Amino acid sequence: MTLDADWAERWIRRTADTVAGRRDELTELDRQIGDGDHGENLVRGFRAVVAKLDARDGQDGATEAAGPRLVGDVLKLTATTLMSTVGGASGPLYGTAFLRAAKVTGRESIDTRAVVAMLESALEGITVRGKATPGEKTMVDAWTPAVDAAAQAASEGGDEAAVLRAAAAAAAAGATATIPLVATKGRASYLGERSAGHEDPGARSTALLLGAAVEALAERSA
Amino acid sequence: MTLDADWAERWIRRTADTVAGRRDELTELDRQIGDGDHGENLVRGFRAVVAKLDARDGQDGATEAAGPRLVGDVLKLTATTLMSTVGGASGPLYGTAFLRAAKVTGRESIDTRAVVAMLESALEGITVRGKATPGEKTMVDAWTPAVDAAAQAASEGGDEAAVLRAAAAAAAAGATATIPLVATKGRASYLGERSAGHEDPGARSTALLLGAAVEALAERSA
Amino acid sequence: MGEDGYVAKEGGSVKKLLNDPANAVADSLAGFALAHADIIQVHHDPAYVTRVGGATTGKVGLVSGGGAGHEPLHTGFVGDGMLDVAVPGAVFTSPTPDQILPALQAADGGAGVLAIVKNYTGDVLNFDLAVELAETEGLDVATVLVNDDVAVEDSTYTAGRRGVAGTLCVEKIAGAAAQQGGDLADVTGVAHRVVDNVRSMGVAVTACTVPHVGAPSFDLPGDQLEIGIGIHGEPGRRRVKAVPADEVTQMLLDPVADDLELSAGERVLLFVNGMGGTPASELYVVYGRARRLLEQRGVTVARSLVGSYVTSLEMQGASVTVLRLDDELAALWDAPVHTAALRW
Amino acid sequence: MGEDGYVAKEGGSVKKLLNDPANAVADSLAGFALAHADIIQVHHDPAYVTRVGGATTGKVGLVSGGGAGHEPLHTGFVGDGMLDVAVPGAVFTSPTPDQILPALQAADGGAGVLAIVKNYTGDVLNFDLAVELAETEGLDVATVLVNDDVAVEDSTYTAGRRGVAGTLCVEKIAGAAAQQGGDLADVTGVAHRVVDNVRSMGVAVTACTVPHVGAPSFDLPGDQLEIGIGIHGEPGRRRVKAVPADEVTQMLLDPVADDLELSAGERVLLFVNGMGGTPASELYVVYGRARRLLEQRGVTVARSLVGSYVTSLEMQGASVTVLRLDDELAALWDAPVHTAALRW
Ligand SMILES: Nc1ncnc2c1ncn2[C@@H]1O[C@H](COP(=O)(O)OP(=O)(O)O)[C@@H](O)[C@H]1O
Ligand SMILES: Nc1ncnc2c1ncn2[C@@H]1O[C@H](COP(=O)(O)OP(=O)(O)O)[C@@H](O)[C@H]1O
Ligand SMILES: [Mg+2]
Ligand SMILES: [Mg+2]
Ligand SMILES: [Mg+2]
Ligand SMILES: [Mg+2]
Repeated sequence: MTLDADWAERWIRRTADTVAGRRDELTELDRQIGDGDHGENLVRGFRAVVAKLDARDGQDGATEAAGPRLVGDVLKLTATTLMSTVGGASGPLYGTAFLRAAKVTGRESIDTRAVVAMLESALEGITVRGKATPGEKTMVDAWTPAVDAAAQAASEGGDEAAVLRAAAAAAAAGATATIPLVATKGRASYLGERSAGHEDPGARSTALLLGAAVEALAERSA
Repeated sequence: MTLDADWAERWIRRTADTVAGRRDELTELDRQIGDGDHGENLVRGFRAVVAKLDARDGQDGATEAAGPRLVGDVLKLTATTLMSTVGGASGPLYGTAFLRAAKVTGRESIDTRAVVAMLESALEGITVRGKATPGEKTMVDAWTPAVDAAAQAASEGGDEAAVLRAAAAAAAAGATATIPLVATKGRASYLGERSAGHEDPGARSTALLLGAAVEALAERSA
Repeated sequence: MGEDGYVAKEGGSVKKLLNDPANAVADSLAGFALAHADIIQVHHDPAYVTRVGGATTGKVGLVSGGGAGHEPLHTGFVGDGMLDVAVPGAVFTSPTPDQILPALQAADGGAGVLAIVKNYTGDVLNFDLAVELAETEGLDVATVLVNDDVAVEDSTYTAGRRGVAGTLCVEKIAGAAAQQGGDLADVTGVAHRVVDNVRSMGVAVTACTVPHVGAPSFDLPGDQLEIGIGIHGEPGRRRVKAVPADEVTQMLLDPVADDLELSAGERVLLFVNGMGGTPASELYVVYGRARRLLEQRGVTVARSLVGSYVTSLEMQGASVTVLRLDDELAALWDAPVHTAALRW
Repeated sequence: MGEDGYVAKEGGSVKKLLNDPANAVADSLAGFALAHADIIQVHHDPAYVTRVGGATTGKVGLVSGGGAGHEPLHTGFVGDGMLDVAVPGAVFTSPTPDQILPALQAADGGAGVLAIVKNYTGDVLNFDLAVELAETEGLDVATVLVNDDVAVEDSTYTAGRRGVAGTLCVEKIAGAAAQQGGDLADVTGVAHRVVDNVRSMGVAVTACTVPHVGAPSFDLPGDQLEIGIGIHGEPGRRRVKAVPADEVTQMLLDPVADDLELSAGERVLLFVNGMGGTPASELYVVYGRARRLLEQRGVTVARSLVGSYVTSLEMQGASVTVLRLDDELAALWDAPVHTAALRW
């Protein structure tokens, strides 16, 4: 079960479905400690990416028809589209993350080492842009454990599925772990102590994103 | 039990107390078919009259101290003060009513015929100013039966108390009778059919005013 | 009662940025006087607002007034090219004759005074009393009644149409005519021309709460709109289920345009007015639709105004006003105006 | 989703004068363009607003932008003496680089462009990306971050102070400096001087509802006030029981004046800003009190502005902004401005 452009595209399409389905949940989290638009921002952004993918693949979305493509192409399209449609803090952050990820995945298919590199690069991009460190109650708190868990799983010889599962599980745990934190970056930081007790919306959407990567693979190999 | 300036002053002071106590009720009626300020308008107006009376009588309000005065003086002071403090439709209307009433009560005390004349003049003043006829769902619908009932009682030889009681009872009945009417004068007329089913605030305050005249007499003779 | 103005009550939240609601109008006027000392002066007890410098000798004086709660109407329109004096009453309650009389006198520069009165029984009766008194003192006063609200049928079954947002047009254009030296007959004539050619209709999205009342002026279910409201929180003529702005706008614009009997080729001023609590962004949505509807009738929108100028406290909602223009009215509209709320 | 914008939902009533909330910003811009065709032009896809005639050759171009929902900021401030281009994002969401880049280019008259950015992570990151791209295309761009909100401690524990109503002062004064021919360094320097000398703090009486969200941006009990709010419906720093306007005003003015370290004898501009749903009459009550408090400190209020200019949709509330003035800043404030929302 290889991680190729077809998988990457399924990943992004699944993410679009997921954020659309969880829009109100993300919105509510952002309403608690932000400005209530995170759900809408991501729905708008990933809907636009899907539109671009459809346009490229033909309306039926029959990806097979398109012949061999690079994983990085899909991620790059995702990056530029998110940057130009999301707005808000999460737009440049996810955009930069996918841009960096694309740089290290310019192949027809990627192995577990490339998956780890992809996640590392994504986190690096987010940190370069947003200057957040772990514990500041941001999406970094989901990406950081995800990267570590992926590297761990890979070093233990896990396959692509195992590596992605480890990353997704760690991201979900990391998102939950943001609940008690007091935000020191982003809009939530304006609340000071009042930001504690709420899960960070960006950390949650990160968990959804990586969860979709696992589902896309399962779906593929099904 | 004569109707003299002392009675007139008790009448006005009682009216002030009554509208203050019924402020929310009058406001609510006006809120239903008007703009919700009738209670406030009358409270403001009669509070100002009482202040003027106090100033004239000395803070203790010991009216006896002031010696013989004319019924009309009290009513004239009430008229000018209401005109200059109430605003809204009811200000000029009640103001003109008291002004006309004052004109026919320029005596130390008034008999039943004068009481009837006083009520007739008041109604005349309201009609001249407001151009309303009975059945238009205004205070005229309380004043008109009040005048008729007073004249009737007087012609049957009733005393001042009987005449005032008849007027007050008829005003109250007239106010209640405005409930089914569709307003064609005043703010309530903007509602068209929607004005039906609500009692007219000015008709109600008229009933309260005449009711206070009865209580003032009872109180006096007590 | 001192608390009513800013704490929640059962009747509904009446939290407001006020002190004692009984002094709300006076407090606000005091701040207004400090903020615009270059344009206006506030006289207290009785309360009225005059232009700095007061009456202009030889110029027709313009006075308007009415209940407070419609700001910036009328106080925000005192200044060069518009009103000489404005007389605010209590919230939603017309001023009293003892306020209006000195206001009329303060506006008199020897050329007479035009009183611009919105057609409400209370305003009409109180102005009538004051004008009678002023005339007995030898003042030359003309009165024009503004009754632009098409939501009210103008029939013997009502007190007549109300004066709403169209009042701004009368004050601006008559003000320009007076500034340009017209005599009382001229200025009054122009004012009547505006009244004859201006119509309005409004909608409430939410009710408003009079400070000393403490309950919303009417109860509007969360999914309903009140069509044909006045500017005193009176309920409207009918209720409709909430629909998109384009449909709401058509419910306002069509009666206005029909009543004016606008025909293709005519030029108008389109004024979309906010009721106080509606964001500007929504007013522009209404404006865009109203303009398209007028253009569909072949009518040219030659002048525009969009903003919250004739309000009902914090009410959310809007009104659409259309004024049929001729060259003179257009020129008078364009004439310079320098007031707290309107300036060009 | 087409209905969210104007019908009631459980989350709270979101009745608004809108059509499809997804198109709220575009619909509003379309009406704005029609209403002010003499001052501005609207470019769609990507959306930005330019001055009619576009960039002035040889003049430093001024660009600002941010989430929509703060109208008239920024679009209402495009015109002679203020902004050349404004870039609105979605409601409360910063614009994207592909909007900001052409906006920067549209503002360039050959003398470089100053980007005025409110200090929010989203705005900062998106403008950073766009400026990077613009510079690679050879554009000379300077950026000034506005961070006047004293409600946020400016520390490593926050994303830094937010840009709120003080942004209007930066745009007006830098706009005048550019209009008067200052070069990019001059204009940027003036903008920084304003940022260094302006502080604000706001209070919410009610929350606001983002159309596509459908629930109030925060839940504020009927008897509470939210002190230290931003302009995106973010909750504030603390909640207090509703108190009279005089006390509320002091809670806003004191931190502002203290943070500015105002001393007796200094001259300031006092700007009382409405959040969108607050009637002007209440803003003047706040203004009057804020002014008295400043005078008690021996500070002279030399300039004033009162109105709803930097808003949060229909939120009820207000903010108090104080700008320390020197002769140059006062003169630049007084300089002529001709925009949809600010004109003198
Ligand atoms: N400096 C930062 N570094 C990393 N992530 C950040 C930073 N600032 C904000 N975020 C993330 O962005 C999320 C908010 O995104 P979104 O609501 O779409 O943008 P905005 O805050 O501009 O409305 C936060 O939950 C947080 O996870
Ligand atoms: N033309 C009229 N003739 C007689 N009474 C009238 C007329 N118009 C209004 N009223 C009375 O005035 C009352 C309303 O008074 P009020 O609420 O104080 O003034 P406003 O209507 O100006 O707010 C109505 O209930 C009605 O009884
Ligand atoms: Mg957000
Ligand atoms: Mg009333
Ligand atoms: Mg009234
Ligand atoms: Mg946002």
